[in-house]
Amino acid sequence: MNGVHDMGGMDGFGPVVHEDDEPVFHAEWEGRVYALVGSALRAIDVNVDEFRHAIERIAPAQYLASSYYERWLSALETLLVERGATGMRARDAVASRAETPRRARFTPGDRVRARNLNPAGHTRMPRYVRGKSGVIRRDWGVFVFPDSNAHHAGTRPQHVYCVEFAARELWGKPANIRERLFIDLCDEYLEPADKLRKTAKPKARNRTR
Amino acid sequence: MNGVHDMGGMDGFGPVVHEDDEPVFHAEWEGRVYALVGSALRAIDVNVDEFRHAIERIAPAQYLASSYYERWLSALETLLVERGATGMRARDAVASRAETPRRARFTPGDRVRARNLNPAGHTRMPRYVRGKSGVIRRDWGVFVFPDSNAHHAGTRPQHVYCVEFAARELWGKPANIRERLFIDLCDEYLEPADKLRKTAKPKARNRTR
Amino acid sequence: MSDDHHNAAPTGPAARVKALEALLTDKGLVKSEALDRIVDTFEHKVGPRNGARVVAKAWTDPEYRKRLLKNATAAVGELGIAGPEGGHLVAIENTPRVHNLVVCTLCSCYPWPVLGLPPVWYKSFAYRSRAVSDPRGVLRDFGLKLPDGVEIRVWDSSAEMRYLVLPERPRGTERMNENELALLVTRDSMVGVAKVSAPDGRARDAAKSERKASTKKRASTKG
Amino acid sequence: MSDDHHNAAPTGPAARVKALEALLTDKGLVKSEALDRIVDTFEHKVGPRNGARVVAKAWTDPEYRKRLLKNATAAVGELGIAGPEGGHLVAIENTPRVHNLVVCTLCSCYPWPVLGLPPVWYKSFAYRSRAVSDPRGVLRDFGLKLPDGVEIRVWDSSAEMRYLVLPERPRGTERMNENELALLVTRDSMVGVAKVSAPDGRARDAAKSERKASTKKRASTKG
Repeated sequence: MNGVHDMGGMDGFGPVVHEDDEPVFHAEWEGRVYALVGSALRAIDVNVDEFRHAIERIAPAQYLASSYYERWLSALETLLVERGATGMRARDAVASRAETPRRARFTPGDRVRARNLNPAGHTRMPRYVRGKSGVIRRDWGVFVFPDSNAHHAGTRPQHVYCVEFAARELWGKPANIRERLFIDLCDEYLEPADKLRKTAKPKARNRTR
Repeated sequence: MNGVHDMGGMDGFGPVVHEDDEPVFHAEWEGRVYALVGSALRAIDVNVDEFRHAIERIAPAQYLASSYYERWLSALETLLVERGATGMRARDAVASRAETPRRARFTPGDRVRARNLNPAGHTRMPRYVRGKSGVIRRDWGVFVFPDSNAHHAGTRPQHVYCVEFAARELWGKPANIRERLFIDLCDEYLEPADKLRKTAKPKARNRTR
Repeated sequence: MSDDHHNAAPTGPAARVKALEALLTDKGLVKSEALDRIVDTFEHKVGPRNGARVVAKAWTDPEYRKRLLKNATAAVGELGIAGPEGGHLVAIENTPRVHNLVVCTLCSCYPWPVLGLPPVWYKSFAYRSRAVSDPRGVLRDFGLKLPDGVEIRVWDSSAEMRYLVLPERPRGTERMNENELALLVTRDSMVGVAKVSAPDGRARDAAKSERKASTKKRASTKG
Repeated sequence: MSDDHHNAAPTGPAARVKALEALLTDKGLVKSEALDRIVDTFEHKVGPRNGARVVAKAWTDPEYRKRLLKNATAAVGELGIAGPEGGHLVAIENTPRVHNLVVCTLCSCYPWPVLGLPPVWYKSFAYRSRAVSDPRGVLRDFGLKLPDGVEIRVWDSSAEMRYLVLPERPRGTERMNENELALLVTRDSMVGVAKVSAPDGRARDAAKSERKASTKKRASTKG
């Protein structure tokens, strides 16, 4: 989903503020939430992608008004309530079925384009790379596909690659030529960049109305 | 700026809620704010782009937590405080200098691409069209350029066009082919789409590290 | 919106606005009577009834319809309608095959002189965010389900043009005159989130019986 | 963050967490003692000292450095470091010409086993939003101004790989041993928002006296 959590490239959040001698937890409840999440999610069979998506589903205004562990707490409450509706039993373990990994479509050096995907559910491809071209730098091997795994719709195992983007490709010409971005993207997020880009064309007409 | 106000295409805000027999103002202060803004901004020489930008500059969490007229109120307060620093005098009226309009670079039927611009200041080109290709449908004539006018950096008069985008170009393949978007974009926001797209290439290297 | 508790708090918007108005009148930058007039204008004089008159006239006067589609600013001006945010009006016509929907994703631009100030839903984040990416879903939120074959055109009013949807004239209204028709035209239909419905039984009768009276009264409420 | 007032309120996070823990222990889904152990582990056992040991070893043991850059998960495992979010560790090396910076724009993924839990600034919206689009500006927020000629590589850890920056060994530390070096290595330097500094005073004197030697040694730490 194109949520407010997908904040790469956003302006308006002000300078980064550094806290000296910061404690691990700023209140006792933060530690309890941290520990509870890890333990409870395992007990009710919630995978990490599903947990991340529960955080993303927090209403945008609440998301921005909450601290990190407050968001963890809200997400945990949401998942428990949702699971509670099914008696807190684990869901069918679709995710644990052995699925055949897709073969790697790309190898290091390949030019790729991040696809213009806008799924309604969970995804790990941020908006700021979509439609942009880069180069495969590493093949990290096969991983679960977050977009399906978050919804217990199969693990769809596939290769994840480290893809390099020039800052100018992402942010336009004023960007520093000595800045590059590396991001790990699933095979399904990518398409070859060298094939002619097929843009969806409005039919040629003379007037709109 | 890529602010939270630029919300076209975002998910997570829930369904649209319709209020029956809605009053024009929901509280007396809303009407006063509405009237005050129009009157006060004229008095202290704040143009509409500058006012819009003052709304955009509201901190994201506050923006999302505020109602429409609360945002107007905050923006008005901000501008008055900022002007107050200069004794509430109008700024140098750079904007009123007669500037020669740029000639129209496009005509109806031209294929264009919205440039990948990410200005730190005010802009009226939403993120969701940037980098996307469309067709010029109308030339509306010459208007002030919001990106400079908001910052009292000249009016940079230029043509504004109605540009048509296919929903599939904007949102990818699952989008309905019977959906089109029309948006009015300044000449400077656009580039010809038919020239070969020059992507910023990372140098071809074997490894990232 | 429940702003009531705000009004009580000294830091709530009501108090802040009062302080601002006092400051600005004190400095001579605004006049309270001028503010009163503006509020009164938008509460009582400018509103979707203006747009409804325009639509009804376009339905009944083919030449006016042409002028409206060619230059809406001039065409609404013929009816004495003008004002802020009305300098660059554009009328877009719905047909059986094309449905138009207006939004402003970046703020909430709206054609004030013909529709008045925008309703809360138009200014809502839900509408601003999804109207461009999921217009059919948004229309469903309003209870409007369009056939798959209908093309949806979304207008994101990001510059100074302000859009007025000219809805389809509903069937069964062939005998109604301009003033009767204007009563059918809703604000929502002129933004594109609803269609105009023919009046049901009772309303149709009422329309008939009030044909003469209504003409005069509404004419006097012009802006 | 001032969460103190939350703790007092019955609907604040502290109360909600307490209620959740009671519910889940009651249902037998979690055990309070297990939670105690997790909190204790991250408050006292896992933290940036782990990463600092790794960095210091890589600075002083060229073969270890090679293994670390090739397979960081295995290399930190040699030091007994492992755990959640540590299954796919990747070490990225700073050089005089390349500076690396790690962020997670979508949430706040972080290499827990080597750095512990992330600090508030790493989880802040300011960092998550701007690290990718304005890394030099973000580094300036931390007081780090890199020469224009230095390339910045930003790593957005959006998948399961977790990144550890191997900072440059500072000049003037040639005589320090692995344990002394580990004391210099800060958390911030291993995320890439700071450089490692030589210790002041004592170490600077040492640095001066070792000027000749350093030339040679630094050559050996090059990428």
